[in-house]
Amino acid sequence: MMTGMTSAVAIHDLHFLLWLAAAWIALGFMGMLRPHTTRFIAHLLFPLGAILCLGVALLAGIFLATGHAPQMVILPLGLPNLPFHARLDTLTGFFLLLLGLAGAGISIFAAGYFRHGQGTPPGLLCLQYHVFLASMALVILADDAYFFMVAWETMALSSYFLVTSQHRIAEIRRAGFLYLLMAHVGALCILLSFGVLQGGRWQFTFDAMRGASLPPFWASAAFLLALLGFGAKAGLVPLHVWLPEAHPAAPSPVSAMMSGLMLSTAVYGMLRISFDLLHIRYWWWGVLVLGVGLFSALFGAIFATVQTDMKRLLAYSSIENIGVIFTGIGLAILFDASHLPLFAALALSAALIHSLNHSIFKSLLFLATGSVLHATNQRSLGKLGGLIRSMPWVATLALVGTLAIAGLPPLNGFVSEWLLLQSFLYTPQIPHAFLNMLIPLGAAVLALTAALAAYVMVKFYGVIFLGQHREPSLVNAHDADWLERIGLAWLALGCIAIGVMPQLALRAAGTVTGALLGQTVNLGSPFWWLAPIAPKQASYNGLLLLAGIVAVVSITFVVVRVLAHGRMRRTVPWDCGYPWQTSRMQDTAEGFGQPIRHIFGSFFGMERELPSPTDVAPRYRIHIEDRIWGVLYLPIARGVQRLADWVGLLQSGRLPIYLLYSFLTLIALLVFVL
Amino acid sequence: MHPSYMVTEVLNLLAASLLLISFAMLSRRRTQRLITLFAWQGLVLFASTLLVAYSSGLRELYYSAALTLLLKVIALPWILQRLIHRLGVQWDSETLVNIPTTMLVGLGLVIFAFGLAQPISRMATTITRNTIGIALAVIFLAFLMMITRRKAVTQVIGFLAMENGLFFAATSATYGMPMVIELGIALDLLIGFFILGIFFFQIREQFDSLDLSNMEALKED
Amino acid sequence: MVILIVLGLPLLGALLLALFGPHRYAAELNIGISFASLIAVVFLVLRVLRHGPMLVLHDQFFVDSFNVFLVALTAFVGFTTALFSRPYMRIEEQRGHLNAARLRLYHSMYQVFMAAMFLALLTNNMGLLWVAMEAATLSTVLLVSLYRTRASLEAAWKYFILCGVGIAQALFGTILLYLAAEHVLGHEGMTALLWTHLNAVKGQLEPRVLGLAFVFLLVGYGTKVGLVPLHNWLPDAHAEGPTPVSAVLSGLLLNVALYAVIRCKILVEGSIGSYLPGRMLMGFGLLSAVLGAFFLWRQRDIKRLFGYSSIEHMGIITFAFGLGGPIANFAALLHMTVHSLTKSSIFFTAGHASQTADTQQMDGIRGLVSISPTVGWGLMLGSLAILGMPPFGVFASEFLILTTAMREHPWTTPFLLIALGVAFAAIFRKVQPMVFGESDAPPLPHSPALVPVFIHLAIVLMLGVYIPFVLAEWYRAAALLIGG
Amino acid sequence: MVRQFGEVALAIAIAPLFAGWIAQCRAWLQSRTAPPLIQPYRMLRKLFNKDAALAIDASPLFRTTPYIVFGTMVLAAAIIPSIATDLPFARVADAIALIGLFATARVFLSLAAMDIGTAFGTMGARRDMMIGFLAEPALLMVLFNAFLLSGSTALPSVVDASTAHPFFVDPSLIFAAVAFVMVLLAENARIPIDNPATHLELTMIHEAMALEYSARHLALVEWASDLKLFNYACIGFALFLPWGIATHGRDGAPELGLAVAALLVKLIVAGAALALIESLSAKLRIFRAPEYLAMAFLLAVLGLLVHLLLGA
Repeated sequence: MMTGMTSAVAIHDLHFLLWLAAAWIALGFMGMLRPHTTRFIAHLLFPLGAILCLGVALLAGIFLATGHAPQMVILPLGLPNLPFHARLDTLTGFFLLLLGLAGAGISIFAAGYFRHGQGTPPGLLCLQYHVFLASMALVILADDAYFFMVAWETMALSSYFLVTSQHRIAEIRRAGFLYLLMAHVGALCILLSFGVLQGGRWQFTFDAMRGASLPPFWASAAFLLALLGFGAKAGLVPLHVWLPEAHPAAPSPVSAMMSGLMLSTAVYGMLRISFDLLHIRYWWWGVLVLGVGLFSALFGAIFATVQTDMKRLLAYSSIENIGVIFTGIGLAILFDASHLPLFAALALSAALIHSLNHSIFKSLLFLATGSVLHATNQRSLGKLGGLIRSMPWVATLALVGTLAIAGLPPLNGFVSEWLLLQSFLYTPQIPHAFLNMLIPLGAAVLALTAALAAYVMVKFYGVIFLGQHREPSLVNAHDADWLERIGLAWLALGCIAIGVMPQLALRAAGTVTGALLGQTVNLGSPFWWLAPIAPKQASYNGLLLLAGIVAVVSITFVVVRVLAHGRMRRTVPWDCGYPWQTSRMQDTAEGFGQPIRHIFGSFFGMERELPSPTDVAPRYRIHIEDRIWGVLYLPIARGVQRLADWVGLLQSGRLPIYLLYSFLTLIALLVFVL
Repeated sequence: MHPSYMVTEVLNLLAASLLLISFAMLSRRRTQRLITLFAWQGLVLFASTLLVAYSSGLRELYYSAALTLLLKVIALPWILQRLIHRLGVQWDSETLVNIPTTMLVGLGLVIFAFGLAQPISRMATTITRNTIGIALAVIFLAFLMMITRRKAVTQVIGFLAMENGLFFAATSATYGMPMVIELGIALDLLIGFFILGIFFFQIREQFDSLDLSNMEALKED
Repeated sequence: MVILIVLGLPLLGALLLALFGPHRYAAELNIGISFASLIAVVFLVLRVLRHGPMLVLHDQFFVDSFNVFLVALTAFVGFTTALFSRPYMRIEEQRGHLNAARLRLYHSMYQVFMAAMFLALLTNNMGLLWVAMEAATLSTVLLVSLYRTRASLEAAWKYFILCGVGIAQALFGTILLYLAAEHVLGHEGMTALLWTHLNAVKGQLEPRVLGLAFVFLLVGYGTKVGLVPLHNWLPDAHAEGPTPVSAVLSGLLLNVALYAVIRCKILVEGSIGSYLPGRMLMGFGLLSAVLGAFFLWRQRDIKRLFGYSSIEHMGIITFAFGLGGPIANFAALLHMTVHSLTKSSIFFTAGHASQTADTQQMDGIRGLVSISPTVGWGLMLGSLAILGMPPFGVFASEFLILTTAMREHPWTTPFLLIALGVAFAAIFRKVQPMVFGESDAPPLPHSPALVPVFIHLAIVLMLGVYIPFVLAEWYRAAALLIGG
Repeated sequence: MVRQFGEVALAIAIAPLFAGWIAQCRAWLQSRTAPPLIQPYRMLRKLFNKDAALAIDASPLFRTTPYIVFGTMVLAAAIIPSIATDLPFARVADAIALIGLFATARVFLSLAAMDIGTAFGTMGARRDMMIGFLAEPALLMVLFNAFLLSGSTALPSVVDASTAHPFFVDPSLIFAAVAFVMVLLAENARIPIDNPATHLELTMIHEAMALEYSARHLALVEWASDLKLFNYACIGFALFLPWGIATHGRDGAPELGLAVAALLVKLIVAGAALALIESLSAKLRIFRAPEYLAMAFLLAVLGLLVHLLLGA
């Protein structure tokens, strides 16, 4: 009876979710009805889209909270022998929740943002935007390879058009090209991975793949192909090169969606294949993913510190966070392969919660940069500064995101990193002589990354919002409008909520780990406490921590006011008594990155131009570039070029030669059949 | 049966001469000569077809023989003559890649062709079983000729020679294709030839020469 | 009867157009005739739907699940191309690239070509098939050389010689086939070349001979399919002919040539009962796909670019047929359909694009969306579709082909991967700057007829997410017929 | 609860004293006349009475930061089991979360330092952040070590575990302890990384950040840094010298008294030791800091490996 109820409800969940996705697409086409009337689109369609996001989040949340029994639907679409299958299980639910929560904020913000539409007409933008949303939802809901691939590539395509919405700028076109190329090659890898997974039984539904048990070689092949494909989408080093180009190029809400949501669909795909579709996991997969993840994390963090464009900085920080997530996945695979399900569940929960967090705070920060961009038309950190005074709303809300992404308690970023470090603590129990000594160092790398992230964020926030205006024009920068504020506030609220009530996120993740690994961590007993293994081992309580800080701070304030006084006068800054304070004397973005360049110099391909002491007009220029280009991509490009030149020789333009070709072909074939 | 034996002998003789003519064409430099040789080839083809028709008593084959006579012995050579006079290229000769090697290659091709023809002639019921190999050889040699030529006209002659080989194969190996097909083929051939004729003039007015070495602009540079 | 109408209409049209060629409404007449034959074909298809496959006129003509949809496709693309060519040729005439006489030649030859296509598809007689292919060659040669420029003449000449020689090989192959056939079917009448009869007795045909025959047929018709290394005529012909001709070359002629090859494959494979023909097709297909992709990399001329892309796709289709089996064949048939639709629509947009910029050099074409958005988006979407981007139908077939290859011959997948990847990079890096960015070119004198483009793309899009039952059934039946 | 508040009060009270004691020892070692022990208190009182001078365009962030920093430090003091392990608040954050808490304080202070937009403020901020991200891995390795010994990162459990069998010293702990001391020096702006007494512009780190603060704000910042030092010391005690801390169950009034006494003794010894180290070593150039902290990290890892080899 009860189960019947829940399953019935859940079936409706899935139907509703599909309808919501369809509704998004419908909204998009409504945008095409009046493609140039901004108010109609901005004040009607986008808010509606946001409401749909909330609906998705709500349904997913209900599903996770109540019935966990997976539900399936077969759509009347697709190939004749392979109709579209859709499925709603806990993994799906979790990522839909993520999609809905972050998407709502972004859509509301976008409603405020796209009013100033340039480049692509807003109607078209609206279409692409909502198709993008819908395709992401469908990627997560898809339950057969074909449907998945269609949704996956539609996602890439729509986002590509969004990225190039300002196609008159050459760099943006270049970025878009690189992005779509990488996306397509990655997609082909995923396709081949599915081709392996169906194990020669010509069944492309995920159910059939779950059933198939592949020989080790093919299982590994499938896994590696999937890692390539999803890694390219997620931006794992060395497949990351498109990311810092494409994310900044897009309009800010789109950057937010790409960084916050699209990357997590890659995480979803990785989890789906490696934990659900593959029947077995080998320990070296875990080591591989772990290594790649850690390297990406460190790489992203280090490169983020030296960026001078605020959106590029955030893009590199996305690489870092993705690295952290994949580190968690790697650990989970490793633990699972060495039959330590509890710790696997811990690591997996960490990865899941971190992707949830990342989707929230990264969207928040990208949106904030969007507001800054509108207010100032500046993306370069060297021309910003002191905006906390002219745009207090954005500054305050961005501060929350900054602290969260810097992994500071009591906000959400800290929770996932804490969980991940906790799971690292148990690596010595892995029964491999070298691994259990090497992997703890991974924890150190992770800590280094986290601290670097804090460094990056201090730079980000400090250079944009604090200090003096670096340009006189910044004085009349206006604050974000109310729609944008709502979006930002929603996401900031998310950061705080997950930070102080992490056990809720842990419960959501628990349903996933329960389904994938048959094991959940200790979901908070006592309820308000986060004690994944046991309270005795390690515990954390964000709520009490926040309460404590607030209490102590307010008490201190009161005491100070009572015992001492609140007298205060405004003066010029002291700064060791230097008389002339100009805004150019404060640290620039380059300057702030200088210690990192000094310490990790070997990472960068650096060219700089230092003023000599005798320069009358000294100027300092530095150009940082990614070594991977030179090492990996340029050789490939050159190779293709050379091959193309050789092939070109075939078309020599001389008829006798052509005749010779066909003659030789004829002879060769005749010999062949003889 | 004696007469059929006779016929076979004669037919083989004709086939051999066909092959000989092909070799001759391979080595000729002058367009003029080539046309004459082509006409001879047509004549031999006519003769053989007639012979096969006689021996097999199929009416269709008489038609196709007539067709051959009209088309390959009279019409085409004549038109070609007119053309090269009009174009004024009858005397121009071309430098081939040295003839001995071409000949050797041709020889190899002939052997190869015979080898290929073995299974076919083993199953062929007609009295003209062995000739298919020769037909194949003629085709190969014509192909080789086209490859070695640098002039539009000569290339076309090579093309026509190839058609001859095909015709010979059709008649000798299979007592000819069904009539409709034969007509269709002949028609295509004629039309195609006219088109080529038009092309010669257009090419010459565009490139003021029929030398193929001018027509190497379209390529991957 | 319907079949005769289908075959007769275009010939009649050719005659009419040849007579009243320079008439003002020649283009409209052309459209009308194409439309009429489309209607006729629709009736034909309806009959097949009602009564199933049919053999008529002493079995000389037949319609089965394999050629029915190709006929429909041919009629449809022929009609849309006629629609497109009206404004296009008008503009060409205004620009002085053509005069009235040439236009007459163009229109009548267009109809001749259509007739040849229909004949090649509908005939049951391998000999007539050959005749039709030759006729198609001749008519297209005239069409390619329409502009009478040096380049177009050179292209036409190469096309003529290469395909002529090729088709000669095919004839020899046909003769061998006949030889083997009459051995079994006897010589009386013309049954010995009827495909259905051959197919019935293919088990008894002498394998060695059929093996040889297949080689000649493959080289012959393969030349027209544009398989590397027999492809050299294709890019020149596509680039130098008028755009509608490029469209029908890529959209129809290649398909029909491949159709001929496959008909032969069915017989031969049935006779020698080995995978030899399949292996040959796979080899050619793979070679064409990979080399075609690399050819794409260095193109400057837009129509040449997409010509090479046709080579690549024909390679993929041939490879799929080579793989054999119901699914690969299904995929190949689907790919034939979507490729001809997409490619022709691309040529439509490319033609107008080069007219707007007044050059075929891609460096000269810029910012199409800012001049005429429809052309720009048409080109962009078309290219993305041809590059196998979902939800367009090309992806559906590539999905099936890749996964089948993964199962049957895993070693081939890296090559396919390289081919697709390189092709994507090569085409897209050229298309993007043409479509996006700024431009200061003036708009076209005649409003381009882009309805066809979007109809084609809409169909391709539909085939990506939903294949109508009837079509699926045809594909299935044809796939079984092809077997392998 | 009482125990909790008692401990916090004690920490707040004697943190400046500890700082003062170290200063005094240093003075003796450098044979200067030492300031009186209560000097820090005097300074705090004076600062609290002064009028705050605030830069013109200082944002609210700048003004709230001192309170937040002070608050986090007090909270940390409440969490660290300095005299007793059975504290209601101690479970709120384990050692890793403590590092996070310190990081929060650091980030806020750096942001505040950048708020005014002076040359020295930003310089100090970035240097402090640099020290921070170099120190954290080492510190984490130390905690990892402790975790391997006690199977927990919650300090109370660590203490309980290690006091269960008295006077037991794992060889790995020696490495860990050295590493910890090095980190402590770096984190609390002591020589050889920073000099708490300097105002020589180009060498200062912590002072540079506090440069724009005055009066009560400055007082809070200073007091917070004293608390930080005290907290680190207490973490050190909890990890390496847990003896005397009133453990779970055995924490009546006498044990607590004993614990306080033990704490004081430890502080005195530790202060003297720190002073000694500081006086013996010279201040490093800022870009030698990475090498120094890398050394600390190395030692911590060595401890880990030693444990994995010899231990469990």
